[in-house]
Amino acid sequence: MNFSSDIFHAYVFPILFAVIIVLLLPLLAGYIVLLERKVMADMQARLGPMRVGPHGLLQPIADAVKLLIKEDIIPESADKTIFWLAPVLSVTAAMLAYAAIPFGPVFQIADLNIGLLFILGISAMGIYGIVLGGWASNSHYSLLGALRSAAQLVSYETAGGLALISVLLVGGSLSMRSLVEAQERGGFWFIFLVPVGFFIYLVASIAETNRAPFDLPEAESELVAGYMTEYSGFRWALYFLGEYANMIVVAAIATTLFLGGWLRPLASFQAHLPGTSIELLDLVPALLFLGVAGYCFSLTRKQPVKIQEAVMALFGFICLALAGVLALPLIPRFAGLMPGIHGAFWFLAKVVAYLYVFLWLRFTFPRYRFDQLMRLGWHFLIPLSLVNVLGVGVAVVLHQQAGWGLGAALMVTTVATLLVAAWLAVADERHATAPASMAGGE
Amino acid sequence: MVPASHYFLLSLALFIVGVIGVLTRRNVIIILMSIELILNAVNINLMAFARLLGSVNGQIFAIFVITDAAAEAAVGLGIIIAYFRNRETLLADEMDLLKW
Amino acid sequence: MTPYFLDHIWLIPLFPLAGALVMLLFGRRLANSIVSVICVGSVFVSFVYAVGAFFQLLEKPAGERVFERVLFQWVPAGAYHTASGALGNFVADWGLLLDPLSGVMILIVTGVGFLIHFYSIGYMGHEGGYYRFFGYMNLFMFAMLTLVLANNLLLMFVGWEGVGLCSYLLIGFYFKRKSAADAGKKAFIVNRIGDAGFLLGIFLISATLGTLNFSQFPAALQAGHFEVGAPVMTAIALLLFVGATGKSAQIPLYVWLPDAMEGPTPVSALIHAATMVTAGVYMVTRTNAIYQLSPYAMEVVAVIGAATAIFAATMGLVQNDIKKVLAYSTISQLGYMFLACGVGAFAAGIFHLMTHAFFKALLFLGAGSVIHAMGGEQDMLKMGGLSKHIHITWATKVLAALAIAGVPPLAGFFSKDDILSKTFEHSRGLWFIGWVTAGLTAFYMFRLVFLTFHGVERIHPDTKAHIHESPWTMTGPLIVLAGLSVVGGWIGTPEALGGSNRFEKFLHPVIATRPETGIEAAGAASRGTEYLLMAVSILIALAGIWLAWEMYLKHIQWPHHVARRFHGLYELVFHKYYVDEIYDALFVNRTKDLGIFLGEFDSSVIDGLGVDGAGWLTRFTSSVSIWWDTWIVDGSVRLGSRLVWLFSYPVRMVQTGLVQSYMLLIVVGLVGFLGYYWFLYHR
Amino acid sequence: MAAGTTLLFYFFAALAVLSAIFVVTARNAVHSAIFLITALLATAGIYLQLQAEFLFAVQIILYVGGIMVLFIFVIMLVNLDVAMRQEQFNRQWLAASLIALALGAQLLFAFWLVRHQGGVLSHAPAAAAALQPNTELVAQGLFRDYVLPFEIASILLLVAMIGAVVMAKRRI
Repeated sequence: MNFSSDIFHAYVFPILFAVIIVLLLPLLAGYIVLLERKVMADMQARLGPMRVGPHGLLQPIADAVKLLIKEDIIPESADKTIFWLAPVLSVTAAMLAYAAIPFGPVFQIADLNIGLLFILGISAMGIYGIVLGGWASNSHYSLLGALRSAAQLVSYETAGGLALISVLLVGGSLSMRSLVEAQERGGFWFIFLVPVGFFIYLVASIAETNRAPFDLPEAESELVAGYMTEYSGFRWALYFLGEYANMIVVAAIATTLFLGGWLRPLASFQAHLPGTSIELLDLVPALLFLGVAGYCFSLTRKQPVKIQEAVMALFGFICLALAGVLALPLIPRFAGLMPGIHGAFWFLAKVVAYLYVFLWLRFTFPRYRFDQLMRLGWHFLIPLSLVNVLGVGVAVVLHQQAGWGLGAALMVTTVATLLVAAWLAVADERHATAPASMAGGE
Repeated sequence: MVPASHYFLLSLALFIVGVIGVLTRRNVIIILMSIELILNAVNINLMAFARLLGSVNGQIFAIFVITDAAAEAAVGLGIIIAYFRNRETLLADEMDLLKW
Repeated sequence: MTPYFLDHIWLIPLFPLAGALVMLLFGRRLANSIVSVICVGSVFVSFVYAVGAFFQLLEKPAGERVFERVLFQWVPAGAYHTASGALGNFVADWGLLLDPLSGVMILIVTGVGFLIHFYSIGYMGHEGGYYRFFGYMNLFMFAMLTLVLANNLLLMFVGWEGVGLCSYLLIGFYFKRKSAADAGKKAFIVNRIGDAGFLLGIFLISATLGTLNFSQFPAALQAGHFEVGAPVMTAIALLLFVGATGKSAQIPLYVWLPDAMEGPTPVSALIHAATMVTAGVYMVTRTNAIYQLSPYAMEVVAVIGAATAIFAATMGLVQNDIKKVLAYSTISQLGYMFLACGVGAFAAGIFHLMTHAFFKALLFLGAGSVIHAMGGEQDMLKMGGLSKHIHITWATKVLAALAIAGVPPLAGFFSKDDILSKTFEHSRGLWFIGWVTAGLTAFYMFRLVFLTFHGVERIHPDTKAHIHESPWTMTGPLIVLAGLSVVGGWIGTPEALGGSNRFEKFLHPVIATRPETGIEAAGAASRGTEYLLMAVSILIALAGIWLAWEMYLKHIQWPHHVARRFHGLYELVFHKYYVDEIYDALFVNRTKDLGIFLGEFDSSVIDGLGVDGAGWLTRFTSSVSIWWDTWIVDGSVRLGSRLVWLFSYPVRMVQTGLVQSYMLLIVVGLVGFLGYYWFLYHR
Repeated sequence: MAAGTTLLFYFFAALAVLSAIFVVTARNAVHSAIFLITALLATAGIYLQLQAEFLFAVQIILYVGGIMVLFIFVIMLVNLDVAMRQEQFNRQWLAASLIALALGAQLLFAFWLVRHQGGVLSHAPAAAAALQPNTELVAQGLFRDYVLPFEIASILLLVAMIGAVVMAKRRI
């Protein structure tokens, strides 16, 4: 940690922000669930939750209340302490990770100079939540699910970590902030420089968060609910929270490392509003929320019940307020707030987009078999990521020693890596008939 | 400021505890874990010296120690699995085949 | 440029050898027909070559009718000093010598041999071991031809032994029959005795003359200046004659021949009548140059020959086995031949050899045909009246009997008369013996004929059922031989009967009687005595025939009267003068006793004292060393191990095999060292 | 602030030692594994407090995230409810602990001596900035001065991996 003399910056602000995050996270998770259900319904041509609140906008709160007031069952033969400890562990691990995530240039608890490693390590501890929970509940379903997820996480962490390393090679730092700044300086988001790395990390992150199509640890058809079988009520909610928090974390990492963090898209695009010094693109956030607010108001009238109308209107006003907040920096007097507010906006936008990809994949792909999963991890992703790291390293060397343009060198190596990827895929197909060699815990 | 010797006392304590664990426990897995404890004690020592002398070498050696620990854990656990598959036991004092 | 057949004379013995090799190597897989074609064919081819060679020899002028061909050097030269001090050069070539003598012999051997082979096709047709029989026969032909054609004594000895071997093999052809096997052994052993003498003779010759080549004998004798009656010559002659007696069944070594009748009849015909047994006569004739130098040896030869002749004849009188009779007659006829040689009438001996080969082969083959007809029956007392059934056999048999009895103008008459006249010149006593023998011969021959073919049938009914004439393969040779026994003698008709004794003249270059031996003098006798002798011999022959007629056709009970009257004598003769028993008592059993004694000595002294003693000694010493090993060596070792065990006790306690205890020891050691260090530090 | 770090150290130290003792004494292997994790985390905190951020991260990622997962994995694979009912300490436990304590006493004595004679322990610690920027320094040391040991260590890891696979696999 770099020690700052300023007491506020050293203690007060981070603690405050941390409290905010801890408080907001459950809500966020709840609404992500709602989003998920809505998207699913949309993709499956239905409406999804519509009852609780207008368009089910209050559904998450209802769910939370239901979970909190449910009876909390502990199996007789369970290992009480660990049974109690496990969900807390997973949530703690997930939340700790937020300490190093930069929600914009301002909103960051601590800019560790090993931030990325810190996040990786902390999120790696999430495994214990799952494994110990599965073991402690002393049930076969749980144990198998736990072992599965442990194996899955361990194997995909490798691939994901290597993918991140390929980015670090380009970025040349471990601190999240300086990585974003590197992208700013370079003018290119790393997704364009290391696309292979991004792809690998996408797959790996899906697997790490036990999301479909890699949600084997909680494959209903095989293991009821996996490691969460014996859990109910509040503990289950904690697991749930931890899972979604993890999703946000990986999304945030992806955003920071590949998608340019808080940077505005087309940062180099300069088009001023006539007569002012306001760039057109900076208007986009405010206008977006204005639009949403208008949509809400337009829907208000259609609501069947008064209370519904009220809630709808409330949401409209919230959006309006947000639009105001986002528009605030446009006023020259408050231009100083611009990076913080807009950075946060763009960051969250990117996170949500990434999460949308998660949902999209979930509803698109069927579930993998376990040996298929392991084969994909060990026979395809890990070798590919190794080759990718090698290629990026070569490119960097070419850039620094031979004076190539970084983009050009990376393009060459990326093409080479893609060729290797194709070869790997073919080889894996040929190998597919053989039984999976790394069958994990079974 | 923490006096340097306290780090060493800490590492000494961990070391002794680990040694006791290695010497007294019957469960092989716990013996392995105690060995990990010992290694950590060593690492703390290295760190402390690195801090004391302001040289990073200690940390590098700590990295090597961790590498060694990883290798040892992998092989040791592999041996334990193989042994358990054959003998259905994990008790160290039932593994006396070293005699022959 | 030598004529073809002379040039290829070496092929004559080679054809039968090839046949023999084929038979003995893969005869087992060959069909009988192929076997007969190969073997008989090979003999026939060599017969053709023999005839060719003989006539090409005749084309030469009488002076140099000698053809010698050396195929290769067999035993390389070795120089040594003869007894007379001359430098001898010992060489034994594989060389063939063709002169009138061997020419006649190869004609007889191959001709008669071919006929008998041909006959065997029919006779042996139903026997097992067909290929074996013919293989041995061909081997015999090879050996015999080698013997006859050899140009030196050593090669001759090879053939000599070869025919002995074949005779042994063929006598024991039915080796499942113990009597046959014993007979074979007997023949072999007895022949060994003779061969020992022969071998010694050969040594003595090479030591004396320094050569073994017949063609070099005269020269060597000239060089040696041996006067008549030189003792060394006598010794040589007698030794060679021992060999001859063995091979040609003369007293005292004749005992094997009667037993040799155990072999198949063709064998008896070929080996024990026509060819092999006459090898002795041939050998004596071949070495006549030496004999002529020792009148004493000649005397011995003559006496033994005469004695054998009459002796065997008397034994032949009372035999009932048809082949035994023929065997004894063979012995007595051989006696005749030796008598001739002994009195210096070598040519007469060879002449009789030839005629005898004809009619004796015929007799045997006829007997074989009879036996064939009777289904294996050989006892004449169980025959009789066969003339009605097997005419050809009967006719040829009668002819042969007349021939051997010496009735003119058949072959036997001329040769026997020739011998008798020569003997008469030499000594009256020997002539008388020969004369009586002639009568006996006629008597027992016709006794055989009458008992077999005439008179009342004493045939067992069920054998009578299948009496039949033999196939043409057997009768054919009979007829041919009959013709030969009729005309065979005419080539030797004496001057007295208007002939010119061409045979003797033909053989003369080989048998060069030397003036100083005084044998030449006996050559010419006055015509008067010759006619007288002829008449007398014809007379006694007819008398013998008449007596047989009287005794065995008219008054059948006479023989029994005679036997009862002269009982002791009859018994004596019937048991062949107990010669076999005497030999057994004198030699065989003594030999057995010696063997037993030696066995006793071996088991008691050598085994008992030597081997067992050594064993006991070894056991004793080993037991001592065992004691030492167990109590001292092992004891010390065990003591050492006990000590180690004792002292290692604490260490063993430490070695538990438990990792943790080892680790504990390590820590203990660490503590100890540190403590020691602090201890040092404080001082 | 210095007080804070000091406090942190003693907190972490106490945590580490206590959980280490629990690791050794716990009856259930899973529990001792969890305590070991705690101890490792506390150690990691001490690393952090010793200006070794990289090692802190490595400790967490490798030890906590890797090795310990392996341990727990194995513990779950081999069922231990049997082992839990068995005697946990072997026959030599008393002697062993005494000997170990003796060793500890001797080492304490050694420390005391070294300090007493003003050995390295009594020096003032180097400047805090000496180890910054930590990651870069470590990287330079690792890839420049100690590149050969580094490669050897990688070989060691490879060998260990192969060996583990070969041993744990039912049929190769």
